[in-house]
Amino acid sequence: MNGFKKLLAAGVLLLATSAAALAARTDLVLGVVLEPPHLDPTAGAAAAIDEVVYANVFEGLTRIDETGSVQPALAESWTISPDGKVYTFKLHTGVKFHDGSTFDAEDVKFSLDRARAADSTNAQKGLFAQIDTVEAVDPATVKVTLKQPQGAFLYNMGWGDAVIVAPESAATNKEKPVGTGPFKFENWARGSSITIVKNPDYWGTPVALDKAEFRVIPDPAAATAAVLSGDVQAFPFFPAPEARAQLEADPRFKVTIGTTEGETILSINNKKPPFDNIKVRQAIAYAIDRQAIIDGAMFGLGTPIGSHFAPHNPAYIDLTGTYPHNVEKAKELMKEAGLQDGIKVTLKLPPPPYARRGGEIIASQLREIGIECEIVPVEWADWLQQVFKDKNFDLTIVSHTEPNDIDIYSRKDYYFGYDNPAFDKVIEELNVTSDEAKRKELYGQAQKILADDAVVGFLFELARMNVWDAKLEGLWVNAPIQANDLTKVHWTE
Amino acid sequence: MSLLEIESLNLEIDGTPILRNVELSIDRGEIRGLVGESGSGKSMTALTVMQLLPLGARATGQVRFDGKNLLAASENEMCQLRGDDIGMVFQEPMTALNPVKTIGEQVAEGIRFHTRASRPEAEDRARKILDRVGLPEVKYPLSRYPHQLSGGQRQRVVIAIATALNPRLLIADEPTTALDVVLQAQILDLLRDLCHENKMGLLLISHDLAVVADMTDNITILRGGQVMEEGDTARVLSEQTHPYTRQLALASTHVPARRKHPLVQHQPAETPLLKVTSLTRDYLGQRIGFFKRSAPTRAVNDVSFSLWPGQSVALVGRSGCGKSTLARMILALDPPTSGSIEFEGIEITGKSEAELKPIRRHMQVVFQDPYGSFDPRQNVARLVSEPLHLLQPTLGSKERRERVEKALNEVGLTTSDLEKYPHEFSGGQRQRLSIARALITRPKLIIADEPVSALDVSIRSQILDLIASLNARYNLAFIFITHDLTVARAITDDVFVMHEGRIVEAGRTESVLENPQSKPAQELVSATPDLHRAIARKLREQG
Amino acid sequence: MDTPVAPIATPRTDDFWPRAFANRSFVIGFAITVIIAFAAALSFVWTPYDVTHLVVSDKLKPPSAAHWFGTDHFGRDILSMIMVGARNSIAVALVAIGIGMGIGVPLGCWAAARGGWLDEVLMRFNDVVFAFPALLSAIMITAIFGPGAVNAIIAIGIFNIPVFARVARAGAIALWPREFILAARAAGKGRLLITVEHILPNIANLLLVQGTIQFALGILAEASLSYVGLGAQPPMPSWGRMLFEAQTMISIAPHMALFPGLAIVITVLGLNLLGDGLSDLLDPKLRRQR
Amino acid sequence: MTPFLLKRLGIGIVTLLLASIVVFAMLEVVPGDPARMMLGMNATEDAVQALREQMGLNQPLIMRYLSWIGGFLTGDFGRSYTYSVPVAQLVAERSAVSLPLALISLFLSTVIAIPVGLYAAAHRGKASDTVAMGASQLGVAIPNFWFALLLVYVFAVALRMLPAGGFPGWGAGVWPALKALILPAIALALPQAAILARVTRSALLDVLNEDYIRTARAKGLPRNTVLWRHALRNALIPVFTILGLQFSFLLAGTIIIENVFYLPGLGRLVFQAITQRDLIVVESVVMLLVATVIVVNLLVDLSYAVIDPRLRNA
Repeated sequence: MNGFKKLLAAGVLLLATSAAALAARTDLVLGVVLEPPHLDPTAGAAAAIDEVVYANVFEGLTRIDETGSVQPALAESWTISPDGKVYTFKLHTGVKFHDGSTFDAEDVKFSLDRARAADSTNAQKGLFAQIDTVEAVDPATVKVTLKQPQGAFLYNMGWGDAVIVAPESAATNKEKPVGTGPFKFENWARGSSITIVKNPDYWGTPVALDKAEFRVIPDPAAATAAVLSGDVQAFPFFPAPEARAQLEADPRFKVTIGTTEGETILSINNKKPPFDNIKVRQAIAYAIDRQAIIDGAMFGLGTPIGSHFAPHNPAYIDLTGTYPHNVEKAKELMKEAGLQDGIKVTLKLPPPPYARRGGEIIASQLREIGIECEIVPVEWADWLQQVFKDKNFDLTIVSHTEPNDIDIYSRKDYYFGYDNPAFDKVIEELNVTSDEAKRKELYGQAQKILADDAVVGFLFELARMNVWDAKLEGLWVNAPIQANDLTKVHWTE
Repeated sequence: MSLLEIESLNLEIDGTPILRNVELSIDRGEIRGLVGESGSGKSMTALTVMQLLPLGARATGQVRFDGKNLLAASENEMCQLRGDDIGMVFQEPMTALNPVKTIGEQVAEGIRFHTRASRPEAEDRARKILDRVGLPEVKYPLSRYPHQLSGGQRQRVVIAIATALNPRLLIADEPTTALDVVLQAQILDLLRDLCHENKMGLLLISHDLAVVADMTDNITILRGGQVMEEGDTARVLSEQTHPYTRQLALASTHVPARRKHPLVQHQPAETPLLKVTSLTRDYLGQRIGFFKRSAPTRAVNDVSFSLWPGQSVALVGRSGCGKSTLARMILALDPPTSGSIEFEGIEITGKSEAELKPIRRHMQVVFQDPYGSFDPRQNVARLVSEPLHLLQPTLGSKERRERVEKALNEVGLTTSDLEKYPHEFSGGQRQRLSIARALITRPKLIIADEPVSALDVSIRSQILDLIASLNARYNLAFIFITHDLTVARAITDDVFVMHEGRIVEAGRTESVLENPQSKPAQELVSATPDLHRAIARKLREQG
Repeated sequence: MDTPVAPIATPRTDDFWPRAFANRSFVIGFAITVIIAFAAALSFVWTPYDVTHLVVSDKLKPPSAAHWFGTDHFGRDILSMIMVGARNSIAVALVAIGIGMGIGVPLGCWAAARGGWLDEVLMRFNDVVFAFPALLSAIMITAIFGPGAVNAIIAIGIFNIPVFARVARAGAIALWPREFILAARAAGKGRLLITVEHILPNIANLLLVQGTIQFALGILAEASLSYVGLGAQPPMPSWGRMLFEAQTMISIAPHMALFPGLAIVITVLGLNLLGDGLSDLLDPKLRRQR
Repeated sequence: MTPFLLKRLGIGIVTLLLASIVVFAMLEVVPGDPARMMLGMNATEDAVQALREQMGLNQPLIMRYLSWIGGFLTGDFGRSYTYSVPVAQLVAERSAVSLPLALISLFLSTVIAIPVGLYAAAHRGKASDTVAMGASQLGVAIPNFWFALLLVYVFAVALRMLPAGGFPGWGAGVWPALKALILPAIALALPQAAILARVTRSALLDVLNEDYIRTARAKGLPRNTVLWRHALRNALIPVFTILGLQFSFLLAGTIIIENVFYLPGLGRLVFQAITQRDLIVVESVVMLLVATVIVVNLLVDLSYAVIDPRLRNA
């Protein structure tokens, strides 16, 4: 009897340990669409870099969390001078870089000075433009003095481009990133995958995963296959929305739809006739059927927008009704513009499906009001050169994925060719305003101006479809910033 | 019981009858000739015995070898017989050997298969048989590949393969047709000796009556798949009781009635029709290194001669002696390395095509192969009129047509043939077309490269008649390139014997052929088979 | 003397069609080719639905009486798209063959007629083009000039040039030593005239057979290029791009991948069979074996 | 070395040189600035110029060609613009996928095609020949990417027997790595095998019509012995020629197939590099592929000499 009990106990114990062994799954393969060109977030614009290293390998003074708000990171806390010009950061102590070197205020000074230097190749130099001086007061204190007060400064310091690097390893971060994060870079099989492993010496809360692999799968079909076959256990920003219904029906997977900062627009070259005529732009706005584009190109994923602003932002106002879908009205406007006989234009489309598929639908919609679009697919390199730099285009479709980037419409020489002093004034005012309510109002004004001017065709806010194993938790649903933060990811059971 | 007995053999291929009621028998040690013109079914008879007929063939009747009916034999049984008891030699030595295997392998292979001998044993036997057929190992090791041998040597290898296991029956299908007369004589001698040594039965298939007369004991004459006559060679050929036999024999020895061009002493001041002086042609040597070539081959070496209007000469020699190269140079199709060619006193070497035009109209060509001489896509009207391109001023379409019709009439064809295509004509008719084409510009000289060697004897005699009459009627000069002395004898006044690029002997045709002076000429003459001589010898031997 | 290998040299014969209809490959291949060509021709005047009109609400419908081959992700009728796509495939492949023949055949004939260093130089250029994996270079070409049907034609056409140059040269080289060419030369005809009068008609069969092969390859190449997004651009339907678009939807709308794929397979199969049949019919060497 | 091979070698070198000029010239006219590509939409003109200088893009054309080709010959392929690692390293990493893939599919297609071709030739006109050739006709007509898709959905998605794509790396073990290559190799090999089987069959049939086959049969050798011992070796020349030509198609095929299976091979590298304007990578990889084609064809020529004594040239 006794023996039996013992046996039973042993059995239970065995079950328990094996259950524990199951629960202890600590590896993850995560699909990403784009492979980063290198792994130094301070030396390249590619979102793919941040999607691997942000928060995982590199940390900044602050960080952006899933809700888009600013959280402390390497800076434990900070104080702001009353005039809003001097930020004093108190740093965590005992922090070590992955190569064993110690993190202190000198590293912060080095990183910020490097990023804003004249020969810097930091893609977001604008983030640091207001910094006047950086001073390492003591190893755990940094004082940053701004030229002018800047409402978004703490937010800016949370960007991937503002992460803190060590002088010893800064030059080699592209190939072998060395940061202070909870994961260490392990291996990069170029063209295939990047592997990071748990950093045992991490200063903060240790992560649950021992190993994570970012597998590069650019092809939507391959992505679907990889997820269905279980090769990849998580695919944030899944590139094949057409597979949504199928994946949702499968209990093995959890499908979530999150928001992004990607305003997808039909860019119009405002400088080029006949698009310098607001009537033509309005006609285009009336001709566009946003829902059909969202359904056809994105399989229903995405929120219609009426201006250049993310719907989940508190300052968002719904302007989709400014120019509702109305073909008759559009034709009338074309007639008023003297273009009743129709025009021929080019529509340059970069590679993502939202552009290529959306372009076909828009071309079909514009054809109805006499605008014949010649579709010209272009690679990103061509797009950057022809459209973005040389402004050699009529229409193009692109998603502007930087957060809070309505100010691009005030940039001189930006590729839209939009120039409206009234709008510029609003943005100028925004730049020096830190009062939230006032900011909100200004944002509203800016959105209205853009919508009324029909500067570009505002289509939809890119949605983010995430697919992951139903047993996986802790992944971001939304992407307030380009990142795959794995710090809270763990397997259940 | 005979070694091989064929009785009432009928053969159809895809429903077309090929052989009808063929009867034939061979005893041990007997040499039997199977004679016939092309399409008579000679080769198919041989392939029926070997059971190597093409797909779609159906044979009925009796083919008994050693009492065993081969038509009923299984493929396995046939494999046992082939190469062991029945050997076969084919016509084309250049293609009858596998190019990627050494001659030793190819000879030893059959030996190993049939005797289960070990490789060294088989090679030993192969060595012996190759030695026997005239390829001693010292000069021709077993490791030679076929491409390293000449045509005659290759035919010896084929014979070695066929006779390696001392078969009781050897079938030789036109074994010497592709070889020149000197080689022909050597190969025939070899076959005869092998038969005598081993008491082999030999079925010798040939279109050449003279060869058969010389070689065989008995003869079977085939025509259109049927046996015309059969019997003792000397008797059949001397008595010529069957009309077809007589027709064949007459055609084989036909000499056109023609007026001989008189032997005139020309004055040095007179201009010959064609004058060739010190003509030489080298071919580049093979590349043996990146920058090196082997020494050039001299195809034609310091050749000089003159030709007068109306004269008919033969250029004879063994294959590869340079006679065709010489002809091409005269026709300005190939540039000489040095020397000069004058046509009616005008130098033709180094002239452009435009400058050559007036000369070309007086100098035309007839080729050997009646199949290859015509563009298969052009009809008679177009292809016969092709040289009219040379005439200045160009003729109108009506005149052209008249000229074509006239030329056709001259060669014995009718104007109803104008719209036909070459494949609708027989070999002899095609050679007539070829001559019509050459005649159309009213040339003074025709160069004929083996004009009759691809034709059956009966057609050959007709073409020779035609040439002889043209020669006489238009005072046309002819240069015949041939290895066949009977052709030379029939229609030429003079003969040049070529050997290794040089003219080694020149003179009146009869005197050279009757009484050759140079060694090459003597070899040629003695190797040339002659029907009358062969029959006479046979009769003498039989008493 | 070695007899040179004779290229195809069949006389014109009246019995071509009777023989052709007894040739199984030819009959099937010919029928398929005619049907595809007819569908393409028909699409100019009539298709079941307008392929430029998107009806997003009708998207991804499986095959039905209204849409025999179903609809795609924009609600377009797939049968109509395949018909119009046939036009594109045929046009690209045909023009590419035209480029290949138009440049390759004269080059090959010239090389064969002149021989020597010219032959050597032309053949070396051929080698260079041959050494590039064709699709890779097509990708590079379209990367330079931008994707589109015209550039796809150029890219594919360039790779047809050496093919036809080789075929023409090989055929011509085998013909030049033939006696009827010698006879023409003895008749004072120049290289150009002989090439036009004798060589070209006699290699026409070879070129025809090669043409059908290249046609099939051209259709495959166009499909591959379109598949990687470098072929014909929307709104022009193309079989390869239809497959690319169908790729992600195979599990939800397999008909989208099935029909364009079958269209390619059947067309290429038809052309290959036609080529096989033609080479059987036109090659006297094969006929002799029968 | 025989004159034949010397000549082929010389031709190979000339071809390679011409090809290098073609590749370089072609890529020079590709639009798009690699520097801007690397820095993205919001980079300033200064940063782009700084990078152009760093990358040596501001040097004259001929200098860049010479330094490129010079480096190429000494094994220094330069540094990738996008990855900023030596191209040689990239090529080495990627070759570890592409090379086995090409070899496996070459092997697969050969072991499938030659027996099928032999069998069909030996059974000419019979039902089995018709079936084999019908299947091969179909195989030739199927686009490999479509075939690849069908394979993925059958074996990876429906049956879950094999991975849908991706490559775990040889570090993950030989079997997992091989497993990832099975479907791509089949997708590449089958259409190739179809062509090869047809060529094998028709080459054999051609050879079987030769006089020396009759000679061999007259020796008493059974049909099959003749097929193996006499016909096959002679038929290998056209078969090898096609194998050599196909190698180039195989390489082209890997570009597409590697994209379907997202294998990190040379094909995908070059495809990506073209879209990302990583010119130095494109140039080097294309040259390498061209060189491979030339070397393979040189090997084919060498094999001719082994097979055919007439080309050995005493």
